Amino acid sequence: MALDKTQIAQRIAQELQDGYYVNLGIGIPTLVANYIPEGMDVVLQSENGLLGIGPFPEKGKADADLINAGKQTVTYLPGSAFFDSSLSFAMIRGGHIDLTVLGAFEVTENGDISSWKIPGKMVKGMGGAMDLVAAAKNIIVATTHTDRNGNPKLKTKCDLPLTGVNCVKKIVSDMAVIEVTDKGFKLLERAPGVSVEEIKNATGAALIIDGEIPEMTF
Amino acid sequence: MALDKTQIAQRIAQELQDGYYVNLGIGIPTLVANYIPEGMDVVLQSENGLLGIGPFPEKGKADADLINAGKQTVTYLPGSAFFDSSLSFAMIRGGHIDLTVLGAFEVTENGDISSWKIPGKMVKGMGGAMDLVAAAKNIIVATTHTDRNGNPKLKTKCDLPLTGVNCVKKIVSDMAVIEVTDKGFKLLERAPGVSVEEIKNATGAALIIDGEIPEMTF
Amino acid sequence: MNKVVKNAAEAIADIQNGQTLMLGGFGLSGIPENCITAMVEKEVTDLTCISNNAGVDDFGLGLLLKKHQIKKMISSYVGENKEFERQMLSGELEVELNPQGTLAERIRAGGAGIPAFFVPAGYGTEVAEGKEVREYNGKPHILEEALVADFSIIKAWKGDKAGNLIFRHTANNFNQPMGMAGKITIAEVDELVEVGELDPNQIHLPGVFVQRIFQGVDYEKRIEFETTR
Amino acid sequence: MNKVVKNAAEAIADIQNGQTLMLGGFGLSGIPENCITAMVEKEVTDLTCISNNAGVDDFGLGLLLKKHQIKKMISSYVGENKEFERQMLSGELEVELNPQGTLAERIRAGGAGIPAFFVPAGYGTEVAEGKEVREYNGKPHILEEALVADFSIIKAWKGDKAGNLIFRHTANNFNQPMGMAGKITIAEVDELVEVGELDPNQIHLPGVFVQRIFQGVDYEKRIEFETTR
Repeated sequence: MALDKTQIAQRIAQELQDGYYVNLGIGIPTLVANYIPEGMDVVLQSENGLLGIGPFPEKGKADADLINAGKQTVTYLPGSAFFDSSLSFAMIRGGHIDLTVLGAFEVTENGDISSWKIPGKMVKGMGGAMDLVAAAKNIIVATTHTDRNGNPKLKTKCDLPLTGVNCVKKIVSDMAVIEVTDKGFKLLERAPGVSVEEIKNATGAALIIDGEIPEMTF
Repeated sequence: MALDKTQIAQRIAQELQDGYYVNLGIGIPTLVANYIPEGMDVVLQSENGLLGIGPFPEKGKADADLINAGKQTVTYLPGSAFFDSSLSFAMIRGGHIDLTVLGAFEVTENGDISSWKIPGKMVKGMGGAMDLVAAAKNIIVATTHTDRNGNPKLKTKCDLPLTGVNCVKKIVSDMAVIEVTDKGFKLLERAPGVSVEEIKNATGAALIIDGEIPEMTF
Repeated sequence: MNKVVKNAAEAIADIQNGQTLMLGGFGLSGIPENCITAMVEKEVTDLTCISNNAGVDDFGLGLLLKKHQIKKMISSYVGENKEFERQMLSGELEVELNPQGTLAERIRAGGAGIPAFFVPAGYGTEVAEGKEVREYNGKPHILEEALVADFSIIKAWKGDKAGNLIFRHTANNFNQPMGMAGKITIAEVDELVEVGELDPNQIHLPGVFVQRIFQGVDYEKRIEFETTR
Repeated sequence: MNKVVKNAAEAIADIQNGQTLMLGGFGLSGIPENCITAMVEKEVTDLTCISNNAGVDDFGLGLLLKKHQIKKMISSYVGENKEFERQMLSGELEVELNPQGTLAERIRAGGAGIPAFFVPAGYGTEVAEGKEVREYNGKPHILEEALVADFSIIKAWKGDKAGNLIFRHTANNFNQPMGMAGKITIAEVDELVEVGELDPNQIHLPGVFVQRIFQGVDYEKRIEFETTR
């Protein structure tokens, strides 16, 4: 059975390592914060100027001067630091962030990603996504395997305007964990109960399948 | 009679305006700080990271963490700010400093300046001088009119390696105040008792002399 | 050095139609509320506004948009404003979208006298169209140019009468770099203090960058998405 | 996140011969005294050192120069060191002199992922030789490239165990930008505190840039030119 959003987040949390500085995008990526393994030091960066995002505030304690990049009220933790937007992106562009997790409309087998614009329909802007994908050492996309109409989101070529090229390293979808290799998509893990055949059928590009593909564990 | 160093500094202080942010170089320029007119707000910048240089500390109160760009111990004033070297030169390069006063080996009639290197003899480095002359809105050179051997320091062309080109706006020497105009050196004022003829003879380029040249007043 | 003006109306009195403004803030956090209100009242128009976001329909820059005072926006994310979307799609409003980090750096560069610089962000996307590409460290980069403004209008937490500023939490965001990049920088602050009251080691933006300052009034500090545990 | 190492010897243990180091400080103010001493003891050699100055004959980087551990210096002003001058004139030491602001910006750019940028400083001088020139705003600018280092070795006032740093007075200088530009950044501090003791609004260099930190000992803090009233 395909994963739900929280399970996708849970699976991505397994990619975290002790000492990582991580930027989590809006949507599913934000949920990853809930599954940081106990005792593991992971610092969350918010590109509007905070290292060390804490949990959402208690009711009545929201502070208009303390928001995340999704404009939600947050808190900060001991050891946090605040800074301006230019230093924040110096951090990102300079490769000081270990991992970026973000959503996508489409991802290609060579690591291109489209995530910010649907011509004639959605014109919200790219925000920090282009900076993040161009510079983070490690980029994981959190997404459903197909769109609302059942069309593959993993493809040979993006149809929508690009956010970045040759940048996505891994995809964690509701159906599979897929690595983006020099030779294309490589299937690493299946969602529990989902077959390799089902994943193949839902993917719009070739899949490298090397031996037995294990089920994800949680 | 030619001015002494403190008189040169005193004359340059007349160029200050209320609200100016000023960078004073090492040597004579530093002395300008002693002649800021009473009641005039002038903030001194030190390119190693201080806005609002105060007087030298009292005996026994020198602080190794508080020096000026000449590496002398200083103090800071109410309203001062400390910052790092990259922000300091952002200030300078970005045109936020109103006036730079510095010394020179040579200045040319088109505003070129050499001040940092005597090949084979002195290799101290340019420090912040190239940044300052390339970016300050207004650059005044404080200098003796001739070198130790009596050779002119105001010339048609620098013989020594350049610090910057087309940048010096005014020269205050021990003999004269000279403006660098599109057409070359223009004599504005004479030191008390120094004749136009004496200034002409001590200058290695043509002088524009427009009417009666007044003596400096102090 | 006393840079204090009475209020927002005095601070913005000489802004002219057709000028370029930078306006600090991220979402509705750290926006110069007083100056925005004063500009609506002044009815200054044909503005080019550089601001990461465009406010919401009835707050922040949305107030200027509603009155058609903005000709062009340079932003990175404008998703929370329907009137903005309508004006953009109808062609009434010119919009230039920048990657957020590129926008922040173009602004800092404008203040720092760096006219152009290379960044990796946007390579291969429509942001790179018409821009010079050069490879560094084995990766293609695009050349981006600095931004400056006739007026930078920013919001700080504490400021002294010499213009030294301290920002609070994530309300800093674009305010600090924009403060460097205005020919005239106007700062409105929660708390205006005497010269000497701020610790010189804690100044985020030194006073040399700030030409006018005043203590703001009646801050609404609206929260866009109040999220609690 | 605990980045604490025991002392300078442990902090610099893996620096290899031939590597590139950035060393903070302006003159003798804010130099990483403990790490310099440890590098003299370790006898690591063939170093390329990026530092605004080169110390004096018997203190600061002068100690490494005396033992011929430095192959190349990238600096802006090296006037207070006779041994330096001797080695440079004799050709034993390679020296690249940069305008001070260009040096600071090249370092910040290295930390900020900006591989190259245009500046006005140095145009028309020997600094511009071989560099691309381009006109912006009616003034010629030259293209300068970023600097990075294998190790950045910096000195701060207070630091917490997560690597967040606060500098004191003019001892900040090059320490802050260099802290951004090291593949590994080592910070020695006057005072090491627990995580949570520093005000998050007052951090000059966030911990993400710092990999190792320790409380230094026996600071001499020598004054180069003690000047009093």
